[in-house]
Amino acid sequence: MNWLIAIFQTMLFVLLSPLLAGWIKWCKCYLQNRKAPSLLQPYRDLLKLTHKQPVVSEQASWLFVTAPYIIFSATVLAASVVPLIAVNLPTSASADVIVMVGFFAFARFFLALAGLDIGTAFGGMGSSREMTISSLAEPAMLMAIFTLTMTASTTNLSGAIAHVLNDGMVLRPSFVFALFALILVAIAETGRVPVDNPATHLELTMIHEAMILEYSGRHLALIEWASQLKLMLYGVLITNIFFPWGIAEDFTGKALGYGLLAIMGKLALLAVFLAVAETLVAKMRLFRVQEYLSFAYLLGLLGMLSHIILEASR
Amino acid sequence: MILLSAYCAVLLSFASGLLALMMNQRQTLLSISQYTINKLFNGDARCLDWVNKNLEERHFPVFLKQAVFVLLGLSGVFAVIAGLAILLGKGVITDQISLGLPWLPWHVRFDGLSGFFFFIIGIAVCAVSLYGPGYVHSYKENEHPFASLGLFTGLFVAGMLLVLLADDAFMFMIAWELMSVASYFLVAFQHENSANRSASFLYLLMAEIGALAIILGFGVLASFSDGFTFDALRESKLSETWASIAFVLAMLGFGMKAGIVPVHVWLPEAHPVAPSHISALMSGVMLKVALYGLIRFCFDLLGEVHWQWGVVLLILGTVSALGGILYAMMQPNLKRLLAYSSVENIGIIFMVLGLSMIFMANGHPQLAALGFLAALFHAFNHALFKNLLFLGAGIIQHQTHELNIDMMGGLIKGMPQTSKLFLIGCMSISSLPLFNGFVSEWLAFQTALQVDVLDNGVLRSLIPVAAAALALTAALAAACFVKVYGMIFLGQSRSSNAGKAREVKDKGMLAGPALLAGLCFFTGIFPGVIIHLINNVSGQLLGQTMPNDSALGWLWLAPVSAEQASYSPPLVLIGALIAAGVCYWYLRRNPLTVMRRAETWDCGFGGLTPRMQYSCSAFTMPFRRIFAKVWIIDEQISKDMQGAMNQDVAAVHYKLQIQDHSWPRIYQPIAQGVNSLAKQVGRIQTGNIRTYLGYSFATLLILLWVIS
Amino acid sequence: MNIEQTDFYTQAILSMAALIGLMSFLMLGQGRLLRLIFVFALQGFLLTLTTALAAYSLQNPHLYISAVLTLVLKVIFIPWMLRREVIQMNTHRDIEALHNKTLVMLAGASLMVFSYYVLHPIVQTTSPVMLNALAVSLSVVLLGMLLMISHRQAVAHVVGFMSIENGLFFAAIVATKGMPMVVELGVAFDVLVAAVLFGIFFFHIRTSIDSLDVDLLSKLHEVDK
Amino acid sequence: MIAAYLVLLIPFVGIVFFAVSGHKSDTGKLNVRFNAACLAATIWLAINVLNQGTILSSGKAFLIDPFNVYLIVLTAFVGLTTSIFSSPYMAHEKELGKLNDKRLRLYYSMYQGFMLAMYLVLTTNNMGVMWVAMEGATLATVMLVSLYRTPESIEAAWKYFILCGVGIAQALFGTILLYYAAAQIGDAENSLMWSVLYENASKLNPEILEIAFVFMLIGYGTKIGLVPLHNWLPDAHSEGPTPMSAVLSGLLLNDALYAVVRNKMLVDGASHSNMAGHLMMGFGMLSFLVAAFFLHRQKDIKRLFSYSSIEHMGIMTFAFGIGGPLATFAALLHMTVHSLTKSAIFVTVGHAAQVAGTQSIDRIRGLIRTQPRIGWGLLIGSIAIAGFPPFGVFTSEFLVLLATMHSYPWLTPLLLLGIGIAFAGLFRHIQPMVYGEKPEGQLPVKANLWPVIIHLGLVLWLGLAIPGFLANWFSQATLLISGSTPL
Repeated sequence: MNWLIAIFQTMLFVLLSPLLAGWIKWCKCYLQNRKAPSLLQPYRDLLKLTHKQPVVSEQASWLFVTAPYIIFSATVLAASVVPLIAVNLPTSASADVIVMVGFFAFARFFLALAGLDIGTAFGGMGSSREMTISSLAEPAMLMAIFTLTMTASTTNLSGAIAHVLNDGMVLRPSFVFALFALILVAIAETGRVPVDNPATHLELTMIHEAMILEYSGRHLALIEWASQLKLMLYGVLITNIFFPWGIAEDFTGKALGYGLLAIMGKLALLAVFLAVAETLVAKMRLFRVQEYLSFAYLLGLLGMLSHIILEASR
Repeated sequence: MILLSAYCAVLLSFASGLLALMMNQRQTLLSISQYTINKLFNGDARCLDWVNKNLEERHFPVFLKQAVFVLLGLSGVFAVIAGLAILLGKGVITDQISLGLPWLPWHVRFDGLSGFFFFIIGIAVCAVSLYGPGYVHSYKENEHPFASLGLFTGLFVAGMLLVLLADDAFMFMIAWELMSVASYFLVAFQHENSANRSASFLYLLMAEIGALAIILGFGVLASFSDGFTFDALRESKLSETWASIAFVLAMLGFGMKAGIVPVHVWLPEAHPVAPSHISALMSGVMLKVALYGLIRFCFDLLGEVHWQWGVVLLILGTVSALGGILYAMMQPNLKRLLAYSSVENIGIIFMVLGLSMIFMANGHPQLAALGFLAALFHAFNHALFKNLLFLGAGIIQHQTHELNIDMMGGLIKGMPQTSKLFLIGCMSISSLPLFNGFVSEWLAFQTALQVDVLDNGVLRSLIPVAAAALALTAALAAACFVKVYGMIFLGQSRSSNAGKAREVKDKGMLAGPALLAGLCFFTGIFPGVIIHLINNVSGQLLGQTMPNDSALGWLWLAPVSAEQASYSPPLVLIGALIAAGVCYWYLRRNPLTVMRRAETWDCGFGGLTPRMQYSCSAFTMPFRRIFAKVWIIDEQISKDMQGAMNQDVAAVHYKLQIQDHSWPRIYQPIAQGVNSLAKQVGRIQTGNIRTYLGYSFATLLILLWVIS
Repeated sequence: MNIEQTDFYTQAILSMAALIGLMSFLMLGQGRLLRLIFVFALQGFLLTLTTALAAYSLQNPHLYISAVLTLVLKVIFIPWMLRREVIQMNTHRDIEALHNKTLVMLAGASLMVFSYYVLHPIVQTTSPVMLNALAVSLSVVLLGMLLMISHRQAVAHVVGFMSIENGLFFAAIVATKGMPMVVELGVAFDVLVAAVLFGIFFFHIRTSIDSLDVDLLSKLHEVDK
Repeated sequence: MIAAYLVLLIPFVGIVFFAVSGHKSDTGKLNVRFNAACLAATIWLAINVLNQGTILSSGKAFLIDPFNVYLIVLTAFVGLTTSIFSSPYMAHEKELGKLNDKRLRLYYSMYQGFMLAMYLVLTTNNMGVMWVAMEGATLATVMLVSLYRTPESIEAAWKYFILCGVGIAQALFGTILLYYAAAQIGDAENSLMWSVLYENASKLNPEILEIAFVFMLIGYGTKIGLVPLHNWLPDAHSEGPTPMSAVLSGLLLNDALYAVVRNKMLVDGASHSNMAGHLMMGFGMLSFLVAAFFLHRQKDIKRLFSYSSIEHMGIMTFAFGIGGPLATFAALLHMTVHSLTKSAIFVTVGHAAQVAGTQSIDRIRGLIRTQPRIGWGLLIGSIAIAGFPPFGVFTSEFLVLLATMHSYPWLTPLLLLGIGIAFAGLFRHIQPMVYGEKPEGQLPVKANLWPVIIHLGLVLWLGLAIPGFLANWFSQATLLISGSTPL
């Protein structure tokens, strides 16, 4: 039964992620005085892509063709770890937050390799930048997460969220820092403005798009879907860790339903914030990203230190 | 019985070395074997035929090489058997061999720690001996005689195994130096290249200084005890100062061998120039022997550890890990890159060992055992994947005659098997989930996150920072190996050699790496097997095992408790297979959407050439800008001008040289200092006999004055 | 203890010691090779006298043999050989310019004091006469070395070398009433062989550098030029 | 006891025989036979000592105890193997026209003369005779150093002669003082007998003995090659014929050290200030360090190894100076392994110089490719002398380090530094010579490398396990010198 709920939750994650992407796009359009596409537009795009015949470069090897599947399943696995509507699910015991970061690394590894496989300048450029940013983002993210896990004394996400829930409303300075750090990292990792712009194909600024330039058809669909999933994943991570209220603690239908509603509401709100931020902020130069990320790292570190000094001092 | 197989492992490796010496003694071998067959088998015709056939002029070299590697492989098998047996039996076996000093025979002790390293060496040696015959085949006998290669390989392996068996300082040092000297000759094997000569010189010099430091470390212990046996050394009662001096000496000595920054410089010089299977052994296994020495010295002989030592290890480990991977990233030479990456991995191991020490000294033996576990597991993993990568590099070099990453590309098409094996190596070393590298790194993080139990505020804030550095290291490693794999195997070939490269013919050359790759994957999925083995080691050495919470069953890995953290690689694997399987099935069911091949999009400019691809230095350019202070970067761009008024650019030349800071900061001043001191000292010998008489005269007067 | 309280033998020995010491000083300041050799021969002769005196007063017949050996070797053979060499090389008219002659002489004088100072601890176990004799012989040894250091001519080096031997010999006779016979014979044999070898070397050095100036023998060195 | 006389008689006959018969084509082989006979006699002597313990001849003229018996055998052994090497080597030199029959006659005769002097130094019980023999060794070899009659060799020989002569004269003064001290307590006739002196050491006047020791140390120290008295050594080694360098390095230096240690035993018996030990430590350390620096600057291959000899003599002197049982044992072992290794190296060096036609390090290249046996011999010999196990030099250096750590821990950094610098200095020259491509015009020479193989084999054996009887001698000698056995 628990396993079924876990699988159901993962499916839900996968299915809802295009909707979140659509919602963000909708909000942005609204903010920028443009006519917004339908909320379901991302679903349509994905469906369309799966029906198209994929065209693959002559230069491509098996790795290029396999990579989308690997990327997608790694992201799905990461999603299975994160509590969406309920905590204490069995999947979260099979992998903790460090493993989740590992899944992201796995997906990124293959994405970067796929970018290099064709042998174009764009692919290499994208891979190089992606690996640079992610290797700077990873310590910042772990720093933020460690603050959380040390407070909860577990690296199990589900356990950590349950811990925060049980503590009730406690104002922890460390969490404030960690929250901001995680938001900054999430923006960098999911390729949003100001680090990357998912909507542009201007060669000098591309990161994510540069790597997947050669993909088409179902391969592109998988990769797009995976990145939407990743975006949602970070959103859930942020909201559920720092504002876990509403999430189901037992597996009754009612609790689960409330959990779903709560998370949708929280995500919708977060998406609005994201859209506002993306509208207000301009994209940075590539070589200012390290300042941005080291700021995130600094926040994470401050969080950690305030946890050690202010909250758990002996 | 266990000890016998350990001895067998040592003797077989010796025997393989000695057999290699028979390379030029075909006639002798022939007559000996004919004689023995006539005596023992009454001249059995089939035996004779077989011998005659194999010892024929034509077959002999191949036959002998195979025989040598078979012996070496057997030695590896015996080492694995002995190691496993002692680990599962949880015993300690001691023995004495009547060699050595008159009052100090060689003491032998085989316990869990030695057994575990025996196991590591055994696996590596097995893989290498599968790989070896094919690899050495390409050496020309008159320039690179197999006799010396085989002899020193055998001695090298025997030396490493003997280090693990030693139970007194004297035997330990003999075995230790045997290992160093034998590997020195292997580094110098292709001595017509000046790189080999200077690398081997540097290597031997640092090995010598390191060994002296270790001897002095033992000396400190021996000064406070009666004897050089480890039993006696364990009993020595040291003051804290002397214990710390001993620790620093051991740290210096073993750290030099292990390649800790800043005494790592020999490593990136020596490993690339040795034959690849030797680099694999040196990088994969010999560094582990240094680690063994440090563990034996600190945890076993010194007895009580101090948390300050742990901090030293932690800091040095962090610096090495970060430095190693950052330097690795900038190397265009594949084997050099791998060597620097070894520095990184050793750094990680040292970090975790440091954590273990800190926990140990603060009275948390369980967490110490956890750190110890992570360290040993990472050592094991590193032995597997670094071996695999070096063997892969050897295959690449063998097929393309090239080690410069910038000259490769597209090998995935010509060398499908190698590319897959190498990919597994890259994934393991980048610590991606499902592979073994991830498990040890995960354990390392878990250890670091237990910092809350400590009382010391400095440690509590220092350790998480180190953990974040570990995260950075892991991410950089991933970037580095994306570069490696992408530049070598993917894209289009950047040189004609790479374009022409085909898969190796020799099955053994693939079998060796395949064995290692299989083990990487297997231990990534079922880490419990190895953890069980290491638990026995830490049980013996630290008196504490990791409380592997078996409540969740064998599928889970829960180092501290199931509530705190757990990881189940088999379930993850199943999940991944399901997810990938579902979408694969779903997306490919429509026959209309069969993949179509087309030209790569070239932005409409026409004609993509391999030179348009990102190169190695281009890939790492962002890192170079961000971490600019880490290296000494010499970047030169010059333009050839032509045309009227010399205003058109005809060609652009780009030169990039990246150097390690430790050279100009530490080593060059030392070398200059020695030279100039030598020059000053040389001035006393003027050549004039009257001056010399003056010396004697003055000495006499001074001495007479002194004594009266 | 004053000298008037001692017996005649001791008085004689002390006078000899003084004279031998004086000879060493004379050699040290000598720039002309032939005179140097002459003074050396004189020192040898004094040594012979001392030996004979000791042999006579100590009733020790084997010292007579030593005396004869000394006479033959150091008074006749070696000076003759050296003289022949100097004349052959045509250096008997040369005066070696000594740098800081005064300084060398002062150094020689302080060496004498130093010898007394060094050997002073021995005084508890022995008579002052012995001490004096030993001190003189030590200073002869040291002055011989100083002679070699301050002179550049190979001939002067040989003289210095041999005068060191004289000092040793004097110590052996005065302080210990002669070494065992086998040792004395051995030493004499060594001196003889050494003297012959010196002769051979003069020849070789002359053929190789056309001079006997040892400062020219400085090809083998470790200095960056 | 007959064996001891025989040991002295055979080389004496050798001197006369070679001097009278002159050089013939088989003289080299005859020389080998003389030395082989001598070795046989020394082994007989050693067996006697093994059975009876210390032997003192009837007139107390000769004393064979565990301290010198192994040195005697070692001397005979190195003498033999070097003569095996020298036979084809000198023949080759004659072919090159560097030498003629007359000089070879001198060479072979003086070879035996040198051996005689060495045996006499070791066997005699009389400190005076020891001095005579030591001086005799100088006289025997001085003409051999200038055997080639080049200006350099004459210069080297002259320096050797004068410096060692003046030096050894100091030793005679020391001997006289010793005699003087001894004569005050006993009968004059036996006063120079070491065995008598040793028995009565505690009665000797310590002040006189200390002064005497200073003279002895300076005197014999000149022959050991202690810095700053060492200046003759590299010159003599580099300019003489290589077999001579081998025996000088392998034997003469050892025997001079032996003489110093014999005297140190007396001083230690008389005085308790350990002044002798401290002086030896000081000189040893200084020689060791200075020689290590000198190694870096060498351009001549034989000079290189002569500095290495100084360095090792420094270590031994230092170890004897420390004086504990461990250090003494180490020093005794080091004497053995160093002379075996160093003479083996000089054999290969000689051949290497013949292969390249020069002694200049810059022009000796690619030996392994040119003549693998010589190249490997030189390389492995250098590895052994640099103190790498499993060669015996390592064992002794290991023990020295531990003993220093035990007694004078603050000196260990200096030792560490010195060994490191010396190693670098040696190998920066060795590596280019043995490695690399075969240079143009370098041809293999006829060489007998069995001496090298046997020597290095023995050193390897000593590094792995010290045979019982030798260990026993070492322990007894240690007991004799330091007052207790190691552990």
